[in-house]
Amino acid sequence: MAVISYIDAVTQALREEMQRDERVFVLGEDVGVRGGVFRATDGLIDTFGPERVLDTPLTESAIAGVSIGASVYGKRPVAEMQFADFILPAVNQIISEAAKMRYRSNNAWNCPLVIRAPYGGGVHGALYHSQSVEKIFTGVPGLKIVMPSTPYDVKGLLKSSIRDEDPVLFFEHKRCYRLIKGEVPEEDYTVPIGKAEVKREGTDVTVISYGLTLHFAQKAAEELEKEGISVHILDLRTLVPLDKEAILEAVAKTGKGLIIHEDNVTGGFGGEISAVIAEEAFFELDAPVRRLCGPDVPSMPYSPSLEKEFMLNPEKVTNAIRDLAEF
Amino acid sequence: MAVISYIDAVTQALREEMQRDERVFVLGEDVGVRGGVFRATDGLIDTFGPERVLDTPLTESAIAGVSIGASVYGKRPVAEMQFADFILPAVNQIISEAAKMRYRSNNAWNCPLVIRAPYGGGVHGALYHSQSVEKIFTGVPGLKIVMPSTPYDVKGLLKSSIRDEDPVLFFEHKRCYRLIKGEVPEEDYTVPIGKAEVKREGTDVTVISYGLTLHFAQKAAEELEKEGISVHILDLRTLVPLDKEAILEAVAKTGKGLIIHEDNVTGGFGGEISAVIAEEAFFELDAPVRRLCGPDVPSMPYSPSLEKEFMLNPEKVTNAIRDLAEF
Amino acid sequence: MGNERHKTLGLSDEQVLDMYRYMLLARKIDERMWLLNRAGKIPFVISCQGQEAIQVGAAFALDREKDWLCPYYRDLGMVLVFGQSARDQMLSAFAKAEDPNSGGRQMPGHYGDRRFRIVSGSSPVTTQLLHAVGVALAAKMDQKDIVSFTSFGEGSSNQGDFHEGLNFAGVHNLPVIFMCENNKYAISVPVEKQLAGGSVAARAQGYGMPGVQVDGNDPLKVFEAVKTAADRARCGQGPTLIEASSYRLVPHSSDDDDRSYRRTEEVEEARKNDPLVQFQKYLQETGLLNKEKEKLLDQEINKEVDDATDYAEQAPDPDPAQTYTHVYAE
Amino acid sequence: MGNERHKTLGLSDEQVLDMYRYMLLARKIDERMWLLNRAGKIPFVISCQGQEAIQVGAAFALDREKDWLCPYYRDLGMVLVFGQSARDQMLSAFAKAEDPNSGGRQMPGHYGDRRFRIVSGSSPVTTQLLHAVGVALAAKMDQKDIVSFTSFGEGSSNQGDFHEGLNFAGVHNLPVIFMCENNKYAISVPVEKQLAGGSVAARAQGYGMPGVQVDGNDPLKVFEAVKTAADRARCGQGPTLIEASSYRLVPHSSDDDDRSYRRTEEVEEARKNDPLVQFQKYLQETGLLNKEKEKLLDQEINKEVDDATDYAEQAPDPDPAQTYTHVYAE
Ligand SMILES: Cc1ncc(C[n+]2csc(CCOP(=O)(O)OP(=O)(O)O)c2C)c(N)n1
Ligand SMILES: Cc1ncc(C[n+]2csc(CCOP(=O)(O)OP(=O)(O)O)c2C)c(N)n1
Ligand SMILES: [Mg+2]
Ligand SMILES: [Mg+2]
Repeated sequence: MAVISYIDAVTQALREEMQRDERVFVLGEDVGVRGGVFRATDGLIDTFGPERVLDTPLTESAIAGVSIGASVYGKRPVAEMQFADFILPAVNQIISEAAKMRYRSNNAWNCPLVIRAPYGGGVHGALYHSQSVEKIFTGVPGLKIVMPSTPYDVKGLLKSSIRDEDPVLFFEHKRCYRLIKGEVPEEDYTVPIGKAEVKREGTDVTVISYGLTLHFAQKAAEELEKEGISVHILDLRTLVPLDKEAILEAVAKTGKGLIIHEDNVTGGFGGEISAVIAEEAFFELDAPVRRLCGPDVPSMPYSPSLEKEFMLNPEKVTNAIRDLAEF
Repeated sequence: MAVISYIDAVTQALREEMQRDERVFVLGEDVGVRGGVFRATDGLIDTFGPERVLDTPLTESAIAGVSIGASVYGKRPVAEMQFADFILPAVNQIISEAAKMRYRSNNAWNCPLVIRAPYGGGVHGALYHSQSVEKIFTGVPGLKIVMPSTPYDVKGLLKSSIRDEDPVLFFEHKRCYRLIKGEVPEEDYTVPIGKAEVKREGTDVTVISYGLTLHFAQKAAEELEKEGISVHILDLRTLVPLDKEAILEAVAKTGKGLIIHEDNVTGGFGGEISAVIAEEAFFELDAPVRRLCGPDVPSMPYSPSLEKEFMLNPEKVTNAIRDLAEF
Repeated sequence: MGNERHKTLGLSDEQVLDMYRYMLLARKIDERMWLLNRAGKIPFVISCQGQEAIQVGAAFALDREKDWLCPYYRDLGMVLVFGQSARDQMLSAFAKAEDPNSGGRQMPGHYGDRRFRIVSGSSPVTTQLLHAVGVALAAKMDQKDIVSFTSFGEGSSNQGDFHEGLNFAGVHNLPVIFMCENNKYAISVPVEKQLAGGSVAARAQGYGMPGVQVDGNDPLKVFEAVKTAADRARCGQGPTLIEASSYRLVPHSSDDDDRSYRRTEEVEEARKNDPLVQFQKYLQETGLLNKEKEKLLDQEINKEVDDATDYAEQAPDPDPAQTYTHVYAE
Repeated sequence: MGNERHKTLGLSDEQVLDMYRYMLLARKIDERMWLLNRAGKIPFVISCQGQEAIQVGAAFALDREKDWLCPYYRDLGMVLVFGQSARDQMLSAFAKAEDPNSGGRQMPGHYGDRRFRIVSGSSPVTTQLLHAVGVALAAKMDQKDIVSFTSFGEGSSNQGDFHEGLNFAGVHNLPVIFMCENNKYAISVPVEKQLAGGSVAARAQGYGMPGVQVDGNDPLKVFEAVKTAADRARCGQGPTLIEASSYRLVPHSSDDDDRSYRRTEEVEEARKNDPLVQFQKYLQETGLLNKEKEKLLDQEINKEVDDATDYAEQAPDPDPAQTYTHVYAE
């Protein structure tokens, strides 16, 4: 198997799906000749032409709304929001329209579309190029929300998302783009939406995470193994629909749960996970479930000293796991 | 003390604050000659004129954005979103701008503004005139979120919100507008933002709620008292900043917590409350914390049979409390 | 009025009579809904009254076999022409399980019907413009000879989505028609407080497309404007913005009381231009309609509305279990 | 070029020399930032290069003691004229605690300075237009003689907030100036793929306000247009939309590589119209500038930029504890 980067997995998935199904097309700001500001759509316009690789005007509500129209017609649009932070002008189209189209039409119409967006910090992106925005959408029934952490999952889940009959928000951690590499099969494969994955078996503490922090947890687990602390790690991969079964099983393994995400703690999706555990695995718990998340401030500042303070890292994660193990 | 309705408390607070402070003005769709589609701004234009009671164009992003501009200048705008559902086109202005103005300017600028919006169902409002939208904002540091359930709190909290130095989202349950009446003092008073209130002392089950469902809980508690079940009720009143202390205290009273809100369960604010309890009051609990919420569907349908199925009511609440009491 | 005006437009006598019939049907369904509402039988009505000429004139100018609609909540006349029945409307008004728009999930006026390529609409205004642009983009990609048509109020034309939609359609030269039904009010806010510059059509220039102003009380003039726009769209000349002027003859909805913001005399004055009355006169003058025929038509439509009402009233409510279905593909 | 062009506009020799000085200062600060970026000392630059005439010309036409700015990320020239220093810019580029815009919280180019009534801006484009409208509304309420000025790119002019902002300002006849700095690209997307109709100024008509097109490479022409607009605003005649044409001489930002979407020859061609070069020529022709003076000015500004850089580089970083402050009033 070839070892490729997280962002190459995006590009490959797009290319292969466009080849497989001519209803698939991509649109967004600078996705054409520029190949995307992160180069996720690099080269697509050469193969598929400007009709299927559309440079749109700088208008996120239109990107979402036009995708909705094209998808009800029967196309399979894959829209790019240049940064997840800039999905906000499109919130009305996504929540009022895409999420409710099937329900409100009693199953007559649906929106098979994907919105991709790079999110997350640690790239000197400051307040508006660093945010995690999943919590704006995780409580909106009708949307699916996918947040992969490895190239394998990126490719397999992006393909599943494009083939899905409902709107999918596909969030890519931009710090992972070139940092994270991994093996990806040559042949066509998919990863099912809605299935978490155990990344590591352990007995002392269960970590539940997704995206960049999942990798911090893996590093921390290696470190802690030397100290004799055994960490069980679950990668959610999909936030909605949530794989509750996998969560409950993972927590039951150790009796201790630590939820980690980069998004700030209050009102973040960690609360939902914690609530599910508290409701359904209460008697399996040997300690209160904990959350390790970004701080409750509006977003990540630009100054390296402040950004570092905001961001999680393997060390902070190691400490939090050790702390819980010692409880 | 006079007994007034929930909506009259809104109108009184607006009128008195406009009288007290000439920087205060209201703006929104149909708030002028029409006095608001619910009549919350009834009569204000006669007293204060069209300069301080602005009928805006049908543009929510502008309503929010213009309020932000006026507030940084030094005014105290109170904007009305005609229905909470229609706040969505303004999400970018609220989250990217109002919430982050103080933080991003290192305290140089701030946005003392209030956005009022009627939310909630049970009024044959169908999908788009029934939603609870608090979860879109509860995870956004920089915003305060107030959701009162009684005329006394409406008036006192709306005054506090208008006098606050930061942006406040003030959500009014539209079913409460004429249904809920209560005593309100003649003289000026405020209710502090960020303080929950014990509405009823009890020993068997603690209910934590806000808005319309708080009243269902009170009804249920009366019912259950006859059965010998004693219910402790906490009205959150403010979701952000959250009165954690009051929550922990209330749960400790009974060892059993039931969180009730009309918004759908997954990703709703109940998850946050549950997580806080699970983290900080784990050893006080005699049973897993439970949530009784709207179902995970995109919104409330129009048909009475479906709306009824979606909505909570005193009976559903009674059953849920009884169930937990018997745990 | 020139006697042969409709013939010049290529419309047969039969067709204009049919147009009138649809306008009358829309009006009568609408009036019945108000009665049902006032009788406490249905919780909500939102009206087409005063805008039937726009809706029917436009729909006749489109191809009912292949064009797409993204209409708004007043477009009763339009969806009838495209194929929905009086019964469909009443099923929706009573929120019954059989309602083809939403199975009783949405308020009346929230059209959507896959049979007739009417894309499901919502309540937040102006979102449908972007859907129509998306449909047009997709049709253009497929090199299909399809026109995508969308309509909205003049208040809604101030929303950001209007701007983004027209600009997108202009840049990509898409086969879409934007029709503003300017009825002078957005609930209580009159056009002067709503719309800087006073003209929606004037905004077209800023998107490099024709902006056409048309008398929305005359279905033939609307037909002509939409036909021209549709022809342009079909031969690759891109989008058109049309503003049809009319007047909302009734309150905004059954929840509104319009006496708080407009004078009765103003409404009475506007009634003189009621598109139904005017078109009736035209048909009388051209000899296509007389008292006798009118009476028959009235009876026929009344019966249709009666039947629809009876049927819908007795139709079953959605099963409460339906609350949970169709969130995702099943 | 008429020798007395600036005098006709009421600008003294001193003032035009001052304008030139600000343009040069902006350019030199900007160039230095690129060097610092390429040397790995600062993570990000976004440039004013090619747009200095617009920014300085506009700022000179405003009242620096009372008018308000809601600028965008390229408006270095403008904020300098309004009072910010080279040191302020470098403190921001190095994200130091003393940065007056944000205490190191925001990227460079995100201006905001209470001392000079420069409202703090963000990254999502076009939001600041509505803030400027709000400032204008407030000023009008207070019957203050204040102009609210906002600027943005031509790509940003397609966002919904542009439409909502201009419409709101038009309806309420507010003292606000909307200045589009059309530099032909929105990152890689050229104006033809971005902007239906091709002209931002043409959109003004749709909001009932003047739309003015002006050569953005000539600070005097920009000055004149903004002065006229400001006079209109001050005497209650309402808003103006101005489109100043220019060209972005450098990549979109330090993260961009513009060779993927435009030819070097195109950029070279545009350099011939570099506003700095042109204005320099004007001042030489009018005898206000000669080699000697230029050299002195160059030296003076270089020193200013050197000092600013040194100061900022050595200034303290924000304390990590600052991460948690100023979320709410304390
Ligand atoms: C985004 C949004 N904001 C507010 C509303 C509430 N609302 C419903 S209709 C309406 C007025 C619409 O006016 P106009 O566009 O002129 O259409 P008309 O009803 O006059 O046909 C308003 C404010 C809404 N539906 N959507
Ligand atoms: C809402 C939003 N979407 C996307 C971006 C990313 N972005 C930053 S600048 C830019 C292009 C802006 O072009 P234009 O308005 O012409 O201004 P210019 O940079 O050319 O001066 C884009 C797409 C953003 N900042 N905000
Ligand atoms: Mg109208
Ligand atoms: Mg540009």
